[in-house]
Amino acid sequence: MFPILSWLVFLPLGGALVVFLLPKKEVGLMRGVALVSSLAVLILSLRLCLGFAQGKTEMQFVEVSPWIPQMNVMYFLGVDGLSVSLVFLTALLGFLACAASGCILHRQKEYFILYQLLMTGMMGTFVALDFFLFYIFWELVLIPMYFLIGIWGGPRREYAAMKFFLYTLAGSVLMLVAIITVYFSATPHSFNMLELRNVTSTLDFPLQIFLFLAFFAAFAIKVPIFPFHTWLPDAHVEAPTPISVILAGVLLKLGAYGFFRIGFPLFPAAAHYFSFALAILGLLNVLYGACVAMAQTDFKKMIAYSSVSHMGFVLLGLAAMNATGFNGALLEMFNHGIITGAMFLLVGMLYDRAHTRDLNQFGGLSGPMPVYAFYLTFCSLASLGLPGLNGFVGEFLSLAGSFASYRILTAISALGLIITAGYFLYMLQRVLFGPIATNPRQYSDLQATEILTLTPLTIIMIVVGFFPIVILQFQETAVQGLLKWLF
Amino acid sequence: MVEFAIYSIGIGACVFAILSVAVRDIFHSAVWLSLTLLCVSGLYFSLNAPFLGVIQVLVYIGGIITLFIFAIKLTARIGDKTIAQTNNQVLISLLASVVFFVFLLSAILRHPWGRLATVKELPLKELGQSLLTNYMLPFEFLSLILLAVMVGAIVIGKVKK
Amino acid sequence: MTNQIQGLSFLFPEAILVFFAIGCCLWGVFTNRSALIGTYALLGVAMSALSLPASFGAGKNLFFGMLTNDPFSAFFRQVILIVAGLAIMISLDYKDLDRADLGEYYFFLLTIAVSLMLAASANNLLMIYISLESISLVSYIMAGYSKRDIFSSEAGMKYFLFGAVSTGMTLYGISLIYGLLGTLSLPAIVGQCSTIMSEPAAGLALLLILVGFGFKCSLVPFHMWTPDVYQGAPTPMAALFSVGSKTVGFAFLLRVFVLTFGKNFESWPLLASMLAIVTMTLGNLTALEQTNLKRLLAYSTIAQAGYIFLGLAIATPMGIKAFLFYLFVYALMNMGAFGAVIIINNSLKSEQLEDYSGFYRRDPLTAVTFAILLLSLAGLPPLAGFLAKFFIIAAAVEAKLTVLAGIVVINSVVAVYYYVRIIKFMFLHEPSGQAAPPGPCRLHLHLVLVITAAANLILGLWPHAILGWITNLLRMG
Amino acid sequence: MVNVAHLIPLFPFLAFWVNILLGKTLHRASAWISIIASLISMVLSISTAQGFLAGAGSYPLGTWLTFFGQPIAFGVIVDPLTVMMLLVVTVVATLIMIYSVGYMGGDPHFSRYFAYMSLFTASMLGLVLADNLLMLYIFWEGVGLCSYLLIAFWFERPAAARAGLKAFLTTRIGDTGLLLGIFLLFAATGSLSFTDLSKANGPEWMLMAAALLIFSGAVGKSAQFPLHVWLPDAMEGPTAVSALIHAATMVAAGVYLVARCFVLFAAHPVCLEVVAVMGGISALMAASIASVNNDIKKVLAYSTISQLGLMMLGLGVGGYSAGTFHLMTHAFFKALLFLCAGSIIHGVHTQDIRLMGGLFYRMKTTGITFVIGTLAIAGVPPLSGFWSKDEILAQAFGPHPVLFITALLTSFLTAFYMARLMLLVLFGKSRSELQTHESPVTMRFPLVVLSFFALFAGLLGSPWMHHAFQKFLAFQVPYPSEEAPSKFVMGLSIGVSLLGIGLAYSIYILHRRFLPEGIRAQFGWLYRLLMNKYYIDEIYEAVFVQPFLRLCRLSFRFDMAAIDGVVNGIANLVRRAGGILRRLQSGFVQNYLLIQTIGVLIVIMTLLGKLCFQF
Amino acid sequence: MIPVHFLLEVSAVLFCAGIYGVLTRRNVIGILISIELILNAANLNLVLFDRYWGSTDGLGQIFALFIVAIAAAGSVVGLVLVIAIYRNGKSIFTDKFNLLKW
Repeated sequence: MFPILSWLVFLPLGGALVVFLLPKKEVGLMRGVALVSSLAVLILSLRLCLGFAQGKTEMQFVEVSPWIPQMNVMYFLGVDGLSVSLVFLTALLGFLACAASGCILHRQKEYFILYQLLMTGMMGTFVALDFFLFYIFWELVLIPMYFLIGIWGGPRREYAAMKFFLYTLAGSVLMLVAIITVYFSATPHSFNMLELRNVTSTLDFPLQIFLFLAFFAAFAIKVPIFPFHTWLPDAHVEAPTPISVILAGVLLKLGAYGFFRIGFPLFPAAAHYFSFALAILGLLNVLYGACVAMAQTDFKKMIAYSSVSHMGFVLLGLAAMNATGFNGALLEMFNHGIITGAMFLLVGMLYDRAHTRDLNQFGGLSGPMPVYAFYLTFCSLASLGLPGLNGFVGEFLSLAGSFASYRILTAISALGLIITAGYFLYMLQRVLFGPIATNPRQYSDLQATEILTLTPLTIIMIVVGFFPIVILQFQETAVQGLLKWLF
Repeated sequence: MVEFAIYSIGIGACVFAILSVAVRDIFHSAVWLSLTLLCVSGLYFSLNAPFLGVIQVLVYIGGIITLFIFAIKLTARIGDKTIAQTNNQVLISLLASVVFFVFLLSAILRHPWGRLATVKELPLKELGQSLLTNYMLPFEFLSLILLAVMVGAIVIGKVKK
Repeated sequence: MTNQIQGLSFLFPEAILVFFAIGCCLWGVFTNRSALIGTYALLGVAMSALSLPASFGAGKNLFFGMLTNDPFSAFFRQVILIVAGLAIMISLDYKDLDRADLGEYYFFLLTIAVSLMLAASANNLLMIYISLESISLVSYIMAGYSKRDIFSSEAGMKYFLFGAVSTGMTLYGISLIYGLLGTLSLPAIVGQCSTIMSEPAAGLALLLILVGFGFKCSLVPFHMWTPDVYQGAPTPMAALFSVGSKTVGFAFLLRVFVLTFGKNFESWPLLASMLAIVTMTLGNLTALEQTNLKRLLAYSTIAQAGYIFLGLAIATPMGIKAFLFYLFVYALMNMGAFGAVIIINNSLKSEQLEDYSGFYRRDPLTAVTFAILLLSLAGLPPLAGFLAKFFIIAAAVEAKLTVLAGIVVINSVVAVYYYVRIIKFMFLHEPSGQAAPPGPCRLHLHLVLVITAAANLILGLWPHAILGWITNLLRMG
Repeated sequence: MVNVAHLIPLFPFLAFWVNILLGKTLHRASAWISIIASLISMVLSISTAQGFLAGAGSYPLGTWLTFFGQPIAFGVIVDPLTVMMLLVVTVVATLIMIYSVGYMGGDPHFSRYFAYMSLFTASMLGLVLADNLLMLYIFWEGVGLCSYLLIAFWFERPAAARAGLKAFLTTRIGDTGLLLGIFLLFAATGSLSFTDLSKANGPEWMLMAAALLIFSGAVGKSAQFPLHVWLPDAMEGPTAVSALIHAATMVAAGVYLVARCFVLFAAHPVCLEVVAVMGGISALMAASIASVNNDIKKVLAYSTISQLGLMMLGLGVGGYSAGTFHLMTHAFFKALLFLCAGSIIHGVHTQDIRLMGGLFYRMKTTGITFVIGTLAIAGVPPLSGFWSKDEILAQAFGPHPVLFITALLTSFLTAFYMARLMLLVLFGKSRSELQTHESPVTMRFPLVVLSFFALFAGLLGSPWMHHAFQKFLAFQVPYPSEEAPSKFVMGLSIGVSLLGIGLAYSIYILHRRFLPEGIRAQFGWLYRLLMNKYYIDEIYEAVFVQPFLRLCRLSFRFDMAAIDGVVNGIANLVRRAGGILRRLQSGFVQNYLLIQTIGVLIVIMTLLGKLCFQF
Repeated sequence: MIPVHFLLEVSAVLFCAGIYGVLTRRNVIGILISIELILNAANLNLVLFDRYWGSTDGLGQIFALFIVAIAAAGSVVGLVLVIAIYRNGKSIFTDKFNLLKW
């Protein structure tokens, strides 16, 4: 059988090698190689989605072979309904962000090498089913990310990169301890994520709690869950546009995915025990993130905090412990990736023209940039959960799911919908409306390439908004399987 | 008789040792050290280890102390009396050594050592024999060390004009 | 007498090294070209390494019990030879040596290697003490080797004073052990020590012995010399101290404290894990604000020693395995890192962190390999340093010492800061001032860097060979 | 041919995409694409209305989502209420689009305007066709979006942008309630379909809470007190937009929602009570404000709020058909009034009625239609407004005396302020040097058509036609009373209308010189209160908006200082610890030795302390 | 009759005196002198215990012998370093040398 998952993971690495071998001057060729390899990844991921059998609970496209036999480490890849849409999301955003990498104007060679390394790390995290492998990919993401922020970022890039690195590392090392504990809890010792749940779910309750919390530390920082979120605005703001897209679109999903793949199935008792706490954290994320986003004057920072707010809905859906909530959370992850990716692209496009992100310095851009205004409005509306666009479906299902479990709490967090609308519209008002700002000439409208990068995302927003079943069908069975295991 | 000798020589060794670390003048210190070493040599004799006693006198007093005095004289200019000879951590060092001493004694003396009646002298021949059988490897190894140190002393000590 | 003859065959690699060492001295009379003498010394190490497997066939107790031919000795001797080879290679292009004394320099290097190898097989406290002193005495000389350099002299003096006192304490402890047991042979002690271990005198003696060993491994609180000496000593020597001496120090700790007294020394796990924790924490914290690279690496080695020591503190089979693996990987990582420091110093004439700005632009190969080594030291996957830490943590978790594991991982996060800070300067900053012309010959250094970095990468993903080797050792030992 | 119903929203939706994507090339042709699309929808609506007799009910088209195991369908419902709404929406929308061709003639964003209008039409049609609450909610938000886009259509005006924001946010508050209501209803009954509402059974409190939450959505959308503040500001948009969205259709969606869920409300009298009271408050409050306002569009906006309140009141007192009937008639005459206002503004380029006057003679068509509209809304028989208002009054009479008086007072005020508006704008002498001209034919044509509806639409529900309209609607809820309406109520209604008109006439025409000022002087505090709209905007600003913004800024500062402060603080603490610890390394070797010695002593003490001192 | 306790006490005194000297002497040569005291303390122990156990191969004595040799070598190394540092820093006071610190 064609090892499609291995290809998905290691194709970018191959691309990185090719770029490595190219002479420094051949910038166009490098970009071409990176584009081709990420396009190939995208096509492969589409092929994966098409070949994915939706009715099956078990892993598909599985690849298993022994790796380090002394430790019983396996090279074990596979996808199920929980991960397949995220794989697609990664491939899509990977491709689009690569296409949007034209704003990288120096040290392109290193950029494309690191970028593809990053792709390998992210893709690997989503498909790895061996804890050891998972952890390696998980951490592998950090190193290229550090450089990508640190070299090509904004003025405070070094601070942001270091903060991101250390903060996320601090969480993941605790996960490492938990992984090892889990490893030793099984006889024979095993890193197999799927089989371990039979062992871990029978562990003592306090131990489960402890292990869950250790995993929680890693995932909570990645998601990020209030109050572990402060790395995010810094990293997002300082990162160059394509990297912000990846950060918000894919990286945050790693944390939430971790809950679905590891946190919940491995420790059902702890999951039940902490579900209300998670819901409260979700509520805080939603409201607090929205409130802080409201107070922003930096465009990118506003989007960054809106990510915090939106990931709160994921948490709410997760905490709901029912099919609707889980579906909503998974869908919201996908949607948030699409929408925020587009938002960061849009911010980047504006920044390229204006060289500022201060919301108060814009105004009236609807005039000189009608196409831009259309896309910005469109994406903002998707983000604030306008029905008919994808953002709504995820939020709706998450809220509905959590409403079934926690009435009052969900009712309070629904206030977040209002605040979200508030800050997005306030942003639109400041950017697009009003009298035209200082120098309209520098605001040329979007170019064809920029439109091309945005259009696929907007199309997905509409399609998923109208036919959420397109995504939901992938995860439905997996969610049912997870729920059956949890109860 | 032997016991008395041991007590008096031992007390002498202690006193000289303390003097050698307590006196100001570095030269005096070297002198007190040589007296201490002499006493230790005496103890070796009274322990029926005359070979060691002789070696002690020869190597230490003959070699090392000479070396020290030589070095003191070489750097004498700065060794003059107006300069403080101790650093500023005398008190705490004193305290630390006294505490150390208390610990040492209280730990060591709790072992039931008993008293040693008489000890037969180990013939020099046997000593030499075990030096070349049982302890041949360290003995040979020591020669390598001495060689290395000699070379090192030459390399670092020599100055090219 | 058969014992003796077998012993001689066992000592064949060491004998080759001595032969080449003296040869180096003689070479030094005729030439002052580093490449010539160094290559000659390297040849000696290579030949010694070739003859090493043959020596494993000798009997177990050699030279009347002075040496043992056990798997650990085999392991350490191999590591030492690798380290010695790498040390010679990074010395080849080291600029700050007095040309006139090059022959002697390699003589000393090989002498230390011999001492280290003997120390690795020493099975008697007498032999252990003598080899310890041997290593130390030559090390003092080497630390002060740049005799016109006040820093080097100061380093040598400090090393000497600190070492002499520490080994003196060890000696006093050994004398007490002798008094308590009447023997210094480790196998004999194993049989007898249970009778005296409850006494404070025995504990005191062991603690005093620990001082000298801890001094070699730079465990806190016996570590104070480390940063000063590493900073002042010639860089290849600092590398050798940081890896070679430490390997032997740990070999002593393993032999004496774990294998000999281990079962009866009840407070060992507590004592050792406390020391390990303090060591890694202090090393990491102090390294955070360092600006001199060699000094920073010195603190880093202190921290690394803490991790390694933790394997010994746990002392389960898994712990020993982790300890050996870590030691091996550590040797590779640190030699490479010091090699990088030498390259950079050759090119920039500086060891200050801020001068490393934009080094990536000047010498990408060095910068990238150095970065890999630093990340490996920091313990990030998929590098070997990660696996090493992974095993240590695993050992702690397996022994139900999860708190220790937690402390290790938190420490490793703190450590990432200063390792990555170096990378930050090299990669993220722009070079300041003009690029110095690259040194005339950096082939060996680059080779060392590439070898160690590649080894770190490969061992991180395919540790099978080393793991199998260590597992076999433990099965036999 | 009922099955064409689901195609009705499709054409305007397509028109939206065509216009938004090809706007630049189409330019002026985009108007006709939108108009044709609405016309097709209208035709389809009519055919649906005809086919309606063949069968009513809901028609699922496909599953949209699975929701707690329940499939939520894309589906349309076809019943009398829908049919009525379809017709109203398509007719009014088509007319207003035709009107807009003239009204928006010179606008640079002409095609964008029509794109939005089409999108609105599509959403509104979808809203009325939706067969379950979730679908309704989706289109509900859709119309809200179009409202936002169209209010802020002239984006260069800061006021327009602000008004759009305000409209969206205020309605969103209600919408969130609606969403929660949907959740609660589903939690209680397990279904969101309208057809299942009548057999809804679940915990009493949940159903009640759900009904009230759904009503909160209606409050937001229909600009009822306390969420009415957005509607007057929404007048910043083009007047045609105000006519379509903020008078005839979208704002009526709230009333439609309550009517749609009437069985749910009817099952819980308390809920109906709430609806009626909120409606009454809104009606009276808005009418009183309208009586003093000087902006032609604002007066109409407050009038809309007031009329919507009246509809709510009608529904609340159990008059399902009464409220719905008034919804329909109001759609026509209010659209007419707005279009007239638009025509006037188009002609005189001001909105301040104090600057107008005597326009009747210069804008004949506009003038006449305006008069018709005014009389219709004022409740002068036999115009449409009279019949529907009378229904509401009749419904309230008897069991709800307070509400009845409220409604009566509202009718009086309505007649008064509408007459005031008409008199000040159309009659008397011109009070400023305004250039005026009659509007083009595309604008006049819709006026004429709408005035026709304003004149005669009411007859459908009049006793003369035996309440045909009410019976038609009674498909779902039986029309309560077959007997002839109370003559007393009818008389009272006519009386207050005439009284209001008369009062206005006497103040503003007969005694124009002194009376307005006199009254103003006498009731200065009342006047100021009304002029400032009961200070509700200011109160909201001070109580909700500013504190909230302050909270946001505070939480940002909290984020920076406290949370990030802790993170950075820990990092700095560690670093500083490193900085302090390295000072331990003093450089003096004897210091090192001392530290080592002390370290050894400490170790000895901790490990052997006990052993050593057991003498 | 040999008083083992007493000799151990003597060696302890020598050892601690050495430690004290090492910690307080500014002059490097003074420290070297103190180190000799420490080594002699150990030597005294070794010879004593050799006699105490009545060893047949003279382990303690031979060890002591080796230590004397090593002490001599150590002194040489120490003095050479003293000379080197004196040459470079014109001082043999330890507290003059703290170029390497922190």
